[in-house]
Amino acid sequence: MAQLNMVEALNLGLHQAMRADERVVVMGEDIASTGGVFRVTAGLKDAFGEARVIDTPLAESGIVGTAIGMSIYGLRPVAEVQFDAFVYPAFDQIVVHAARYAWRSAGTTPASIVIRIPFGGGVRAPELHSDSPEALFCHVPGLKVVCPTTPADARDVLLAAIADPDPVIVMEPKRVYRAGRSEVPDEAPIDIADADGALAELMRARVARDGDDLAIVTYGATTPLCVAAAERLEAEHGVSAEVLDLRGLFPLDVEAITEAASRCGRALVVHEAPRHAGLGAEVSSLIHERAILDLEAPVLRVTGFDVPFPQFANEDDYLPSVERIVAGAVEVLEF
Amino acid sequence: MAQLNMVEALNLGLHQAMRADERVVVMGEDIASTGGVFRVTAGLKDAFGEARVIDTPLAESGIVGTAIGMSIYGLRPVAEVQFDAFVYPAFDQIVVHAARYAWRSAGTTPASIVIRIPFGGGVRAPELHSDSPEALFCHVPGLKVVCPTTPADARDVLLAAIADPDPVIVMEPKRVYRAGRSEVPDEAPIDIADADGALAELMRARVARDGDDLAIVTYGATTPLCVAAAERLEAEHGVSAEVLDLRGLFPLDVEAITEAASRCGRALVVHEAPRHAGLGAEVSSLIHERAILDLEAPVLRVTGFDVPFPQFANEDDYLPSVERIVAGAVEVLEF
Amino acid sequence: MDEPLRIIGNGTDVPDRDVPDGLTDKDLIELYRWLVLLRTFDERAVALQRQGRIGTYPLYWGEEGTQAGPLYACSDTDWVFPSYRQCAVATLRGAPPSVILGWCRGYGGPAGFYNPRTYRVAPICVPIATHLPHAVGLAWAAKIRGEDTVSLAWIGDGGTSEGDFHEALNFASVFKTATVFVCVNNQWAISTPVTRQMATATVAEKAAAYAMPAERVDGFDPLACYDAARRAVQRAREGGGPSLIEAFCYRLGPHGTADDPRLYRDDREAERWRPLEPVGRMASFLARLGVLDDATRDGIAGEAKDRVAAAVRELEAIEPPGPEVLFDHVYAGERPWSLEEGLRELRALRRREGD
Amino acid sequence: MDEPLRIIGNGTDVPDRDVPDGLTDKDLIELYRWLVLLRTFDERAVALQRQGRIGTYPLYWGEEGTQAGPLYACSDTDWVFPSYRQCAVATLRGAPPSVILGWCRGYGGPAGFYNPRTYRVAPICVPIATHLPHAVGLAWAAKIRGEDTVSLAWIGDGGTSEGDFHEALNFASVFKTATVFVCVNNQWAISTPVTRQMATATVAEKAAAYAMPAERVDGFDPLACYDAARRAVQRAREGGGPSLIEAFCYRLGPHGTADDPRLYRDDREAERWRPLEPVGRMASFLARLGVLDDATRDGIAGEAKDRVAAAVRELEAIEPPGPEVLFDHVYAGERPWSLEEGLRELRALRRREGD
Ligand SMILES: Cc1ncc(C[n+]2csc(CCOP(=O)(O)OP(=O)(O)O)c2C)c(N)n1
Ligand SMILES: Cc1ncc(C[n+]2csc(CCOP(=O)(O)OP(=O)(O)O)c2C)c(N)n1
Ligand SMILES: [Mg+2]
Ligand SMILES: [Mg+2]
Repeated sequence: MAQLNMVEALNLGLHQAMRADERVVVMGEDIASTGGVFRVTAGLKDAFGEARVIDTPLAESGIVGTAIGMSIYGLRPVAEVQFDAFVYPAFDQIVVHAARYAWRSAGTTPASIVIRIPFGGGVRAPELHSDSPEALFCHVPGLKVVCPTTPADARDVLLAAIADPDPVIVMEPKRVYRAGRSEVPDEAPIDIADADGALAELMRARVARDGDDLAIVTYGATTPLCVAAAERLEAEHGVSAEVLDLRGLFPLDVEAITEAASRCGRALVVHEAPRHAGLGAEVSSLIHERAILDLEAPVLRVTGFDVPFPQFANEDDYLPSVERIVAGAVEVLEF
Repeated sequence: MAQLNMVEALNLGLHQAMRADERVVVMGEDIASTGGVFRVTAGLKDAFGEARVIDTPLAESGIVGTAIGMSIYGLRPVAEVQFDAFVYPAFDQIVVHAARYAWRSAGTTPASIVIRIPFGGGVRAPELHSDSPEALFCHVPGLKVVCPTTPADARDVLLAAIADPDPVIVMEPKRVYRAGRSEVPDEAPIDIADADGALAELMRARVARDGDDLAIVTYGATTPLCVAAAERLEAEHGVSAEVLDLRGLFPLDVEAITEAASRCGRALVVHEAPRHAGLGAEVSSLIHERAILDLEAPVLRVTGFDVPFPQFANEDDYLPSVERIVAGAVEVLEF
Repeated sequence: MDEPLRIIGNGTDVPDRDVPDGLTDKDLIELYRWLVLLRTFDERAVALQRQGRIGTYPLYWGEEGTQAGPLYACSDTDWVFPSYRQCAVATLRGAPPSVILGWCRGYGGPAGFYNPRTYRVAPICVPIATHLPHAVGLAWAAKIRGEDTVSLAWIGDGGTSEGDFHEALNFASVFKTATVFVCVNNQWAISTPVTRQMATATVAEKAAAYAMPAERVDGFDPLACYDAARRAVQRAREGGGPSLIEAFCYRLGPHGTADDPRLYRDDREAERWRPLEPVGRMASFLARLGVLDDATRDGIAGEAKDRVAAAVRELEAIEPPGPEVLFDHVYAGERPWSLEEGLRELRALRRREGD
Repeated sequence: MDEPLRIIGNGTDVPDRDVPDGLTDKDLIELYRWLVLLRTFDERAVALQRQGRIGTYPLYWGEEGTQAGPLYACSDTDWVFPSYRQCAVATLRGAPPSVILGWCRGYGGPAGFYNPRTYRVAPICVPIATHLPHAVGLAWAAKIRGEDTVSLAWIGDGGTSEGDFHEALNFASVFKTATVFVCVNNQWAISTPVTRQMATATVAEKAAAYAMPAERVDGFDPLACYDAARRAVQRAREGGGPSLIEAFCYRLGPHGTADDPRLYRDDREAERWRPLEPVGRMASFLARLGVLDDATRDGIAGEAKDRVAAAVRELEAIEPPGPEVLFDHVYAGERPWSLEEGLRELRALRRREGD
């Protein structure tokens, strides 16, 4: 059992997947020779050769499009998008093909690809290196969207996503990449050749902190902040807040969400993406639709603002902070 | 005052805009020689010449990208995307440039472009000719998104969008295009050279039908269906339902929405796009956040399902019908 | 600009050239059979559309040679990637024509979509140029696996303007994938003439940007289409990388059944090209060669008619997909709950409406 | 493959060529001044980054000639479109260098973004190749208005792989817009060598796909860059349409300050190219011509240093943008309510936190 950060855990997962299954290839911009700008793919080229670990030309639509073609032939490509906002040139391929290939082939030929997207802010990066586009994918039927938050989840989710027959977008919160180490079991828990259902299990929400008075629903880089906010709520307000780390973004773990909201009677949704038509709106709607009689207050949202992700000198003003989360929680609690 | 359908009204608007202002150019695939696959741009080339009415090569990113360049130089391009799902190749240009040019130039140089998108199903079209991608644009800060439902609104919205300094996506419900004629005043109500604020006014929600017991919030092609459902609710259930035709999709007319929901105590949101992370989620969240104490039931949603828009033989199974809207309304009413 | 390769002459002043390497008389007849099947299907589909029995249909009248020729140059294990314009090409690999008609009737599920892996024919691709990267990825995958599968994809002259065209050709040339790009330059993209689509006089010239071999052929000549593809497929299979073939022809019909070309072009231009159409031309050529007698010709015509007629009967016999089809096959794995709920909602409504 | 055009020799075995048409001694000095300003800014910015006073910085050390040369070939009314690699080019049109440094420090609003219309320099473009269609659209707009404004855009070798590169060059050639594309082929896209980016030996060859004139120049030779651009700009202004210039050079430094090239290339290769770098080379050339004496040279160096030092002082003097900057300029028109609400929320929080 090793102590790994998320980058190391993802790297371990890729090594394990490529070792276990010849169908797995890894591709993207600068992922082979350098091991990727975040080093998630480090060592793979040396271990598995450049036929299977591929530095591609600089063309995101081409990357996702050729990955789809590979999967039709039976490979299991894992494509990296270098940074969040560079997925938009590939948006067409994702929406009109990755998401519809199973459907368009009467279920026979899904686009069994994984698209890894390091996403989100907080790393003082230039423009268009800090977007959170996950809600866009969650509105496109045919995709699965997942966002691991812990190193162990990251490794397991990656393996399960590769095993899954459907196209999976793995949103990797880059702010968490090197934020800390935790235990990742050495053994790969998933046999890629025989693990169709594994992803569903890993897309169930994870209770990041127990609590009874307020359910805080979140995912990715805001998860540790929500836990910190919960600690502060406990210390300063005597409130016991549960933190749900969603993991699955589509499909959402609607049962866990509703159960927590119902039990607590109050809920808050937190994410980094802009608020308008973001995933928080879906979570909030689901709770109200299913559990309004259990609620003592409306579900509120603490999110990024409805503005382009700012230049990095002001990113802290944009990002949900522990303070903002506490303030949102207090608003729900005092309703 | 002429009786026009929506196609004719849009066509009138384009003629009026091009006549009034030399900066206006119209561009897209097959829009000049044929007048467009829906004939919205018919007659423009003869009237204004092919320098300003431009058949472009088949490349949506190129179309939106060059339109942005034109606007930097001071023109006011109106770009047509031939069908909804063909906007995805241009998604990158829309998100990383159209939406951010004002921001990236400290407010000095907005991308003053209009993108017209005939959208939605119900016209027995082949795959990828029936999408409803509006929620994607509503999640991207920097854009304005508007959806007219009546011929008169369509003409006026188009003029106001052209006059507006910000990039405006005009979602044109193609099922409404020729669904009926109504009065459109001959005079252009908007002076393009001096009408910055006109669009905001036209993005206020329109009361398509008065009512007190239930607020049905919708836009585009489902608006007439909601009105029909309201009639049926009145006749069969003695319920008086108000129908709000949103018009503005971003920004939403939050005041009108909340006011109607509060007054009626019950609300239903209806749209054709898939439900998950759709615009209905945003509307529902806004109402719950702002008016939960006035509600006697949760806000529910009647929407397209979370599936790719089906092959057309089954499109009626996908599309919200009067029956489904009534059923949703009854669920809200009987809560 | 090179004259496009032409093998079939006109029986008078334009001489025939030799039958391409590797084609026996049996092959010639089989290829003719393909052309006739495509033609028969196309004409019948247009008729069905006029009767309102299928939806808008992207007829390909006159382009049969650009489809059958290159396909005939492929091995059965090679993959082909049609656009909407090659909608019926899977029938030449054994897919039931009724499924293509089902697709045209707006059926989803198995009534409208075939299994690509059964026929090594990708699904009909509606969004322009987006299938080209798939063809590249597929051949690339074969290469990674050490297999010599070739992929072949069709694209229109208009399609060359899309970014995906460029990205696909670039990837193919960088990774030397065994991919053959067949650009059917019928000189029109709906109402847009090819002269407004590109500044080059030919599509073939574009291959220079990818250091890729290219060839222009008479797109109305099935044997020329075959021959260029044969060479390209062979080169690809031997590790020589991708090629671009420009099948130069003319869109003889409207863009689709909903299109009215009189809005943007002169009918007489199409009339001038019409005598070059491939099916009659191939028949005359084979007659000149002494390979096709009237009886065989009629037999082939009859066979095709019967097969298409049977397909129409099958189409009419198929139960139209029920509402469940919306939720089927969206995911290969288990249906997510939100689809399950949608299905339940739809079923409940149906029950209530007594439908 | 043509040898790239070279005007500046090496003072020994490679002879100098004539000074390009239209360049007076004054011009030569002014162009040199530009090179030095760019160099000085670049070196200072790298130092600031090392000190943590700005964020990641995309240094362009060695590529000054590919920037100053083509820009010098433009009229003041022409528009230029930089990528991130030409981040400081607006300073040559009068934009305050402090704003570029502000941009590097992550400032938004006027502290980090200049007004493109003031300088006819588009905003620094981060997403690869996406600014090329803008350059085309701008020149096209000028043409529609009957004006002869030229647009010039920079792109890297890696950028040629993107679909937008293709779509832009295609639109430009079809509509004969007055656009000059300068591809700085520094042979690397982060860790990806140009040989893995394209199958062609040169970028210039790609122009054939657009029937567009192309020229290869020594990218380390500011006068060669100038001269090719001058001809292209003139042709464009006279209605001759777009051109592609390949400025062939080598990325002498890392991709950016966060990059470690030792992971993927041999330092010695860069060392071999280094003697060709443009600033020293231009100085020697001007000295050989007798145009630049030591005093002038030192004066220019001092001036640049002062200007950049002043910019650094300005940068440090600027009040960092407050949180309002998030909500400013998102829309040119009135702020939508959801932004207003966000701003109110942020202000309330700030007040509460006493911040
Ligand atoms: C991405 C995309 N944009 C637009 C369309 C609409 N459309 C369908 S066919 C067509 C013209 C295609 O012309 P060409 O590539 O020459 O092929 P042809 O129709 O001549 O076979 C257009 C614009 C589409 N299907 N996909
Ligand atoms: C659309 C997009 N994808 C990826 C990136 C990340 N990225 C930044 S620079 C770069 C390499 C660019 O290489 P090249 O075009 O040769 O220009 P150079 O850096 O050499 O000036 C990459 C991949 C980006 N900025 N935009
Ligand atoms: Mg065509
Ligand atoms: Mg480079």
